[in-house]
Amino acid sequence: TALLVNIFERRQEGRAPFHPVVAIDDETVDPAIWGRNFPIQYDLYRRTVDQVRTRYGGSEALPRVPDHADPRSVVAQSRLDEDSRLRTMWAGYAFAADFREERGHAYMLEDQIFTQRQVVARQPGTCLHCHASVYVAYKRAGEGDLIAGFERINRMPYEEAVKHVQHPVSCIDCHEPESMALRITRPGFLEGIRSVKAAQGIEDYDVNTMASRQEMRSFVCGQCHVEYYFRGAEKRLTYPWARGLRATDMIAYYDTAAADHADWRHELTGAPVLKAQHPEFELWSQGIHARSGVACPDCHMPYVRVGAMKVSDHHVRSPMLNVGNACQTCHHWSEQELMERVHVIQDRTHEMRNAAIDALLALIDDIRKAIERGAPEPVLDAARAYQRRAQFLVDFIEAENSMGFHADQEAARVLLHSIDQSRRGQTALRDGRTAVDPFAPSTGTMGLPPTAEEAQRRAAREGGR
Amino acid sequence: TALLVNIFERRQEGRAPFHPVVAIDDETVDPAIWGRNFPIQYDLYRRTVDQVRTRYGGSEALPRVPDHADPRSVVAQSRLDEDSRLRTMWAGYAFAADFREERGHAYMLEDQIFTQRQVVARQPGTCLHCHASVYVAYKRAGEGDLIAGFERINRMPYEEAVKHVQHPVSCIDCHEPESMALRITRPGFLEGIRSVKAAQGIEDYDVNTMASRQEMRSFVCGQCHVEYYFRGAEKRLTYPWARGLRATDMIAYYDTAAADHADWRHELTGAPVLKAQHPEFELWSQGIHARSGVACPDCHMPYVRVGAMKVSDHHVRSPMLNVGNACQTCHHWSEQELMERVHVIQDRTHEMRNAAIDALLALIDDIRKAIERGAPEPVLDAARAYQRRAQFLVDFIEAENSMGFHADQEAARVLLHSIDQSRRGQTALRDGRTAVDPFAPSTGTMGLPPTAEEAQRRAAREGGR
Amino acid sequence: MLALVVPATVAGLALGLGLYTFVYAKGASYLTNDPAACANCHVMRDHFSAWIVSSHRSVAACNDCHTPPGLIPKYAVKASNGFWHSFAFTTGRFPDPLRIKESNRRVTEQACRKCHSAITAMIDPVEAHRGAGPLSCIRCHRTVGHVE
Ligand code: HEC
Ligand code: HEC
Ligand code: HEC
Ligand code: HEC
Ligand code: HEC
Ligand code: HEC
Ligand code: HEC
Ligand code: HEC
Ligand code: HEC
Ligand code: HEC
Ligand code: HEC
Ligand code: HEC
Ligand code: HEC
Ligand code: HEC
Ligand SMILES: [Ca+2]
Ligand SMILES: [Ca+2]
Repeated sequence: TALLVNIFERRQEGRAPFHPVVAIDDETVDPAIWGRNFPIQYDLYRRTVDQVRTRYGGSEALPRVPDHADPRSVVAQSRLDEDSRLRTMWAGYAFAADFREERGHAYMLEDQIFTQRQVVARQPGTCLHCHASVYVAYKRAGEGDLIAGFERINRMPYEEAVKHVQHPVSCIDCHEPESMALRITRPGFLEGIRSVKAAQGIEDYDVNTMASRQEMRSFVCGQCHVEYYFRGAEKRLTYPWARGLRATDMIAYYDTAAADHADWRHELTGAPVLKAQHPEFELWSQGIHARSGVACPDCHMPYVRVGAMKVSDHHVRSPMLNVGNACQTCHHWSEQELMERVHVIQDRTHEMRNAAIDALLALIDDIRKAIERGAPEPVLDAARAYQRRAQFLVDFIEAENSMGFHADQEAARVLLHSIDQSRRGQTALRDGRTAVDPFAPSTGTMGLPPTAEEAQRRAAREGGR
Repeated sequence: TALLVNIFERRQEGRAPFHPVVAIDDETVDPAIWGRNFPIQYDLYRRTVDQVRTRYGGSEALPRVPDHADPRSVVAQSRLDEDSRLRTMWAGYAFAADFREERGHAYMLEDQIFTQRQVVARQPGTCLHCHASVYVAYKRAGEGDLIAGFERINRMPYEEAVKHVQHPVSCIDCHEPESMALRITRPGFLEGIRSVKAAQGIEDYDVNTMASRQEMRSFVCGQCHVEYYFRGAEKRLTYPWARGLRATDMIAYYDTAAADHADWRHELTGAPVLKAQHPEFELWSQGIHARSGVACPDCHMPYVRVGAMKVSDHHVRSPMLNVGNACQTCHHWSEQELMERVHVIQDRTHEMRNAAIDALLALIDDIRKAIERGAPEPVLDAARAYQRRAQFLVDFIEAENSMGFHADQEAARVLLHSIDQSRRGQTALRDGRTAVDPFAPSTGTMGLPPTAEEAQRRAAREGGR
Repeated sequence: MLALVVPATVAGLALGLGLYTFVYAKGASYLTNDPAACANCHVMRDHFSAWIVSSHRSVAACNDCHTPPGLIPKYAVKASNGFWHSFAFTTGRFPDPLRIKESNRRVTEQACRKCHSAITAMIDPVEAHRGAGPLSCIRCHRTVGHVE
C-alpha cells in the first residue's frame, strides 16, 4: 500500500486519513485483512447481509428450517410463487424449480450453492465467475495465467470448482491492492467489452488501461450484472455483445452468430429458447443516467459521511433504501417525491411486462395446441422462432432488476417488440405460414453512451456552452 | 427549490416597465393595437410566420401556385405523402384527403379555411374554437354570454361562422387586457378541465380563479393542443377527459360514456373509429417535465434577453430551433448533446409507432378479407371493436406532435397497448371469437401531476431537502 | 501587408475598447472580494441572488470559488475574466444563459479542494492512478454556489 500512502500524504500534507496496519498483495483474498487497513469500508461492506424489501426490489427475509441439503435459515422470497406464469415461461428449465429475489452480496456464494437449480441440474464451474472471489483462484488454477485458469475452472463440475473459493465478491475483485484503484478481474467482461468496442470500430480494447475512472465505476459492476450464456462444450462464459448491448442486438446475435445455441428446449412447445439474466449493465447503458455520466456506485454506493471523512457506501443496496444520499445530491426533490417518480416508472414497466407475458403465454399455448392437432413441423418451427424472440425480449426486462428504471423508454421498447413477435407467431401459426419475418429494429446507441468526459470535451469545443 | 426560484426570478423580469400608449379593453381583438403597448412581444409574435424544419417537427415551406380555391402560395409538407399508410388508417375520412405538418400560429386561420378537408366534407363552426381569435366573437354571438355564443357558433356551417372572425389566436385569447395576466377564454377547456378535476374529486373547478400561475402557463396552451370530438347533433366541442387524461382513460371513456360516438365508419372494415388529434397537453401531463412543474412556455416561449430586459419569446416554435434558451437554463449540457437526447427519444418512439401502424394495418387487412369471405357479423364486430381501440391508441401518438418527447415512457406504453389490441383482434378474428376482452390498464396518474408548488410544499414539510 | 495591418488594428481597437470598458463598466470591481462587486453587472445578478440563497453564502464568496489560490494566479484569472467580461458585456456578445467556461470550471473544481480536502481525502486520491480522469465535485454538487 506504499503508493497509496504516498498519494494520501501528498494530498494531506502529512495527515494520512488511515494507517496501513497490514500488508496487502495480489493474493490477499480475505476481506477481513483488507478491512484492517480500511475499517470503514469493510464495516459497510459487511452490512450487505441486511434484508429490506422495497416495492420491486430489496429482498424479504424468509425464515426457513435448515436441513442437511440446505443449511440456510433465511432465504429471499420466491419469484415463482409471486407470479406462477414464470413457471410456464421456463417450463423444462432449472429456473422453473427455484428462482428467488436476489439479495445482498454477502449471500452470493451460499445462494448459488444451495439453490434448487443445483439439484435439478448439474452446473459447471463457470457459475463461480460471478458468485465468489475467483480472481486468485483463477490465477492459481492457471499457474499465473488468469484466462487459462478461468477456462480450466469453467470445465470443472460445480462441486469440484467450488472447493477453490472461500468468499463472496471481495475487495480484491474490484481493487488493486497497491493503489486501491478500480480494476477489472473478470475474463467474461474483459472479453465482452472488447467485443462491443470492436463492433464500434475500436480494436484490441484493453479495459484496464483504456477506461476512464468514471467508466470503471460502472465496469466493475458490469463484470457480473450482465446477460450471459455458456458457449459450447467447454462451457465458456460469454457475454452476447458482439452486435451491441441492446436486447434487440442480442436477438440479432442469437439469430446469427449463436443461431445454434439454446439454453434449453421448451417443455410445452419444443422451442429452442434462451434465458435472459440480470442485464442491469446493458439496460443502464441505454438510459439517460448513463448518458449523463451517472455510474452504478453513484446510486448504489453513494458517498456517505463517516466522521470527518466521506467514503463510498460499500453497503451496496437498493437506492430506494437510501434516497437521501443516492439521489438528492443531484435531484433537489423531496425523498417522497423521488420515490414516487421511481414508482411511476416501475408501475408502468410492470403493467407492460404483464401484458407481454400474457401475450407470450398465449403463443406458447397456441403452439402446444398446434402440436396436439399435428400441425406440420415447418409451421411449428416458424412459430417456435417467434417464441424464441418474444420470450427472450420479455425475459430481458423481467430478469433486469430495476423494473425498467435504469432505462424506462428502452425497457418499454423491448417489451413492445416482445408483444409484436408473439403477435406474429400467433398469426403465422393460424395461417400456417413457414417463413419468419426479419427482425432488425435499430434505434438508440448500440454501445455505451458518450462518457461524461466526451460530453465535456464536446461542450468545451463549443465554447463552454 | 430549483423551480420556484426560477419562476420567482422570472416573475420579476416579467413585470417589464411599460408605458401604455393606447387603451385596450376586453373587445380589442387586433393584436397590432396591443402591440403598440407591447412592441417587443408583438414583434416576436409576428415571427411565427417563419418555417424551419427539424427532424420531426418545425415545418417545411413548400411553394405552390395559388389558385382561386386556395390562394396560399406556401404550405407545409404533406404528412400523407411522407407515410401513405396513414391513408389506409384514415380510409373514408377527410384526413385521408389532406393532412399536413402543422406550422406557426400565424397560419392557423388560413390553413383551416383552405385545407382540402373543408372541400371533401362540410365542417361546423365549432372548428373555429382553436383556429381564430373567437373570444370576442363568442361574446357578441351570445350577447355577452361566452358559452351561449360558443354554442350558437358551433351550430353554424363553417362558411357562415368564419365571417365572425378576423385574426388567428391573438393577445386577448390568452391575456386579460388590464393586468396582462393569463386567462382561459375557451369553453372547451373550461368544461374539460372541470371534468378531469371532478374525476379527481374536486367539484365545480373554476380554472380562472383556482389555477396557480404556473398551471396557467400550460393551461393557456391546453385550450387547443388537446384531443377533442364534436358531441351530438349540436356539434358541441368536447374534450374526452371525464375518466382521466391518459390515452387509455380516453379508451375507457369512448368505450362507455361515448360508446355510441364514432368520428366515422372505416371505409375498408366498417369499424366505428375515432380520430385522435394533437394531444400535446394530455401527453405532457404524464411526463417528467410536467411532474417537475415545467410548463409549455418554459420550452416553447422561453425567456429571451432583449436589451436589459427578459421577455417571453412570443415566437412560439420548436425548442429544437432554440435549445439555448429553451433547455440550457435547466440542463447544463451542450446544445448538440441536448438535441441528440431529444433525437434518441424521438427515434425510439418513431420505431415503435411504425411497428404499431404495421400491426394495425395487418388487422384492417384481416377484417377486410374476413368481410369478403363472409365471416359472421358478431365476429366482425368483435374485431372492429379491437380496431377502434388499437387505431385510437396509435393515432394518439401519431397525432401528438413531439414524437414522444413530452412523455417518452408513457408514449411507449400507449403504443404497446395498441399492438396488443391489434394482436387480440387478429387472433379473435381467426378463432371466430365474438367476445371482446376488457381493457383497463391503470398505471400512472389519471389527472395532472402534483404541481411544482405542491411538490415543494411537500418537500418543505419534509425539511427542505 | 494588408493582411498584417488589419488584424493588428482590430486587436488594437479591441484592446482600447476593452480597457475603456474595463474602467467604465466597473471592471475594477474585480479587484475586490466583495460579491456585490460582481453583481455590479446586471448579467451577474441572477448568479448573485442564486448565491445569496445557496448553502455557501456565509462561507464562500465569488472569488473563493472562481479564482485559484495564490495572489499571482488569482489576479491573472481576474485580469483575463475582468477583461473578457467587460468586453463581452459592452459588446453584448455572450451566451444567454451564461455558461461557465471550461478553464473556469477547472478553477472552481480546485476551489472545492481548497476547503474540503480533508473530508474528501479518502475519495480523491484514487484519481491519482493511471490515466483515470479526476473526480468532479460539480458533477454532484453543481448547486452549492448557486441554487437554481
Ligand atoms: C440513477 C441511479 C441508478 C444508477 C446509475 C444505477 N441504478 Fe441500479 N437501481 C436504481 C434504482 C432506483 C433501482 C430500483 C430499486 C428498487 O426497486 O428497490 C435499481 C435497481 C437495481 C438492482 C436491483 C436492486 C434490488 O434491490 O433488488 C440492481 C442489481 C442494480 N440496480 C444494479 C445496477 C448496476 C449494475 C448499475 C450500473 C450498470 C446500476 N444499477 C445503475 C438506480 C440506479
Ligand atoms: C462478482 C460478481 C458481482 C459483482 C462484481 C457485483 N455484483 Fe452485485 N450482485 C451479485 C450477485 C451474485 C448478487 C445476488 C446475490 C444473492 O442474491 O445472493 C448481487 C446483488 C446485487 C444487488 C441486489 C441487492 C439486493 O438487496 O437485492 C445490488 C443492488 C447489486 N448487486 C449492485 C452491484 C453494484 C452497484 C456493483 C458494482 C459496484 C456490483 N453489484 C458488483 C454479483 C456481483
Ligand atoms: C455473469 C455473471 C453470473 C453468472 C455466470 C452466474 N450468475 Fe447467478 N447471479 C448473478 C447476478 C448479478 C445475480 C443477482 C441478480 C439476479 O438475481 O437477477 C445472480 C443471482 C443468482 C441467484 C440468486 C437469485 C436467484 O436466481 O434465485 C442464484 C441462486 C444464482 N445466481 C445462481 C447461479 C447459478 C447456479 C449459476 C450458474 C449456472 C449462476 N448463478 C451464474 C450473476 C451471475
Ligand atoms: C463490487 C465492487 C467493490 C468491492 C467488492 C469493494 N469495493 Fe471498494 N470501491 C468500489 C468502488 C466502485 C469505489 C469508488 C472508486 C472510485 O470512485 O474510483 C470504491 C472505493 C473504495 C475506496 C476509496 C475510498 C472510497 O470509499 O471511495 C476504498 C479505500 C475501498 N473501496 C476499500 C474497499 C475494501 C476494504 C473492500 C473490501 C472490504 C472493498 N473496497 C470492496 C467498489 C468495490
Ligand atoms: C450524479 C447525478 C445523479 C444521480 C446520483 C441521480 N440522478 Fe437522476 N438524473 C440525473 C441527470 C443528469 C438526469 C437527466 C436529466 C437532466 O439532464 O437533468 C436524470 C434524470 C432522472 C429522471 C428523469 C428521467 C426518467 O427516466 O424519467 C428521474 C426520474 C431520475 N433522474 C431519478 C433519480 C433517482 C430516483 C435517483 C437515485 C436513485 C437518481 N435520479 C440519481 C442525474 C442524477
Ligand atoms: C421540456 C420541454 C417541453 C415542454 C415542457 C413542452 N414541450 Fe412541446 N415540444 C418539446 C420538444 C423538444 C418538441 C419536439 C420539437 C421538434 O421535434 O422539433 C416539442 C414539440 C411540440 C409541438 C410540435 C412542434 C413542431 O415544431 O412541430 C407542439 C405543438 C408542442 N410541443 C406543444 C406543447 C404544449 C402544448 C406543451 C404543454 C402542454 C408542451 N409542448 C410542453 C419540448 C417541450
Ligand atoms: C387558439 C388555439 C391555440 C392556442 C391557444 C395555442 N395554440 Fe399552438 N397551435 C394552434 C394551431 C391551430 C396550430 C397549427 C397552425 C397551422 O398549422 O396552421 C398551432 C401550432 C403550434 C406549434 C407548431 C409550430 C410549428 O412550427 O410547427 C407550436 C410549437 C405550438 N402551437 C405551441 C403552442 C403553445 C406553447 C401554446 C401556449 C403558449 C399554444 N400553442 C397555444 C392552436 C393554438
Ligand atoms: C380543440 C382544438 C382544435 C379544434 C376544435 C380544431 N383544431 Fe385544427 N388544429 C389544432 C391544433 C392544436 C393544430 C396544430 C397541431 C396539429 O396540427 O396536430 C391544428 C392543426 C390544423 C390544421 C393544420 C395541420 C393539418 O392537419 O393539416 C388544419 C388544416 C386544421 N387544424 C383544420 C381543422 C378543422 C377543419 C377543424 C374542424 C373540423 C379543426 N381544425 C378543429 C386545434 C384544433
Ligand atoms: C398563445 C398564448 C399567448 C398569446 C396569443 C399571447 N401571449 Fe403574451 N404571454 C403568454 C404567456 C404564456 C406568457 C407568460 C406569462 C406568465 O409567465 O405568467 C405571456 C407573457 C406576456 C407578457 C408579460 C411579459 C413577458 O414577456 O413575459 C406580455 C407583456 C405579453 N405576454 C404580451 C402579449 C401580446 C402583446 C400579445 C399579442 C401580440 C400576446 N402576449 C399574445 C401567452 C400568450
Ligand atoms: C424549467 C426547467 C426545465 C426546462 C426548461 C427543461 N427541462 Fe428537461 N428536465 C427538467 C427536470 C426537472 C427533469 C427531470 C429530472 C430531474 O429532476 O433533474 C428533466 C428531464 C429531462 C430529460 C430526461 C427525461 C427523459 O425523458 O429522458 C431530458 C432528455 C430533458 N429533460 C431534456 C430537455 C430538453 C431537450 C429541453 C428543452 C427543449 C428541456 N429538457 C427543458 C427540467 C427542465
Ligand atoms: C461555493 C462555490 C461558489 C461560489 C461561492 C460562487 N459560485 Fe459561481 N459557480 C460555482 C459553480 C460550481 C459553477 C458551475 C455551475 C455549473 O457548472 O452548472 C458556477 C458558475 C457560475 C457562473 C456561470 C453560470 C453557469 O451556471 O455556468 C457565473 C456567472 C457565476 N458562477 C458567478 C458567480 C458570482 C457572481 C458569485 C458571487 C455572488 C459566485 N458565482 C459564487 C460555484 C460558486
Ligand atoms: C463588467 C461586468 C461584469 C462584472 C463586474 C463581472 N462579470 Fe462575470 N460576466 C460578465 C459577462 C458579460 C459574462 C459573460 C461572458 C461570456 O460568457 O463570454 C460573465 C460571465 C461570467 C462567468 C461565466 C463565464 C466564464 O467566463 O466562465 C463567471 C464564472 C463569472 N462571470 C464570474 C464573475 C465573478 C466571480 C465576478 C466578480 C469577481 C464577475 N463575474 C464580475 C460580466 C461581468
Ligand atoms: C471558502 C471555502 C469553501 C469553498 C471554496 C467551498 N466550500 Fe463547500 N463548504 C465550506 C464550508 C465552511 C461549509 C459548511 C461546513 C461544512 O458542512 O463542512 C461547506 C459546505 C459544503 C457542503 C455541504 C452543504 C451542502 O451544500 O450540501 C458541500 C456539499 C460543499 N460544501 C461542497 C463544495 C463544493 C463542491 C465546492 C466547490 C464548487 C465548495 N464546497 C467550495 C467551505 C467552502
Ligand atoms: C458521485 C457524487 C459525488 C461526488 C462526485 C462528490 N460528492 Fe460530495 N457528497 C456526495 C453525497 C451523496 C454527500 C452526502 C454525504 C452524507 O450526507 O452522508 C456528499 C457530501 C459532501 C460534503 C458535506 C459533508 C457533510 O455532511 O458535511 C462535502 C463538503 C462534499 N461532499 C464535498 C465534495 C467535494 C469537494 C467533492 C470533489 C472532490 C465531492 N464532494 C464529490 C456526493 C458526491
Ligand atoms: Ca433484490
Ligand atoms: Ca410542425
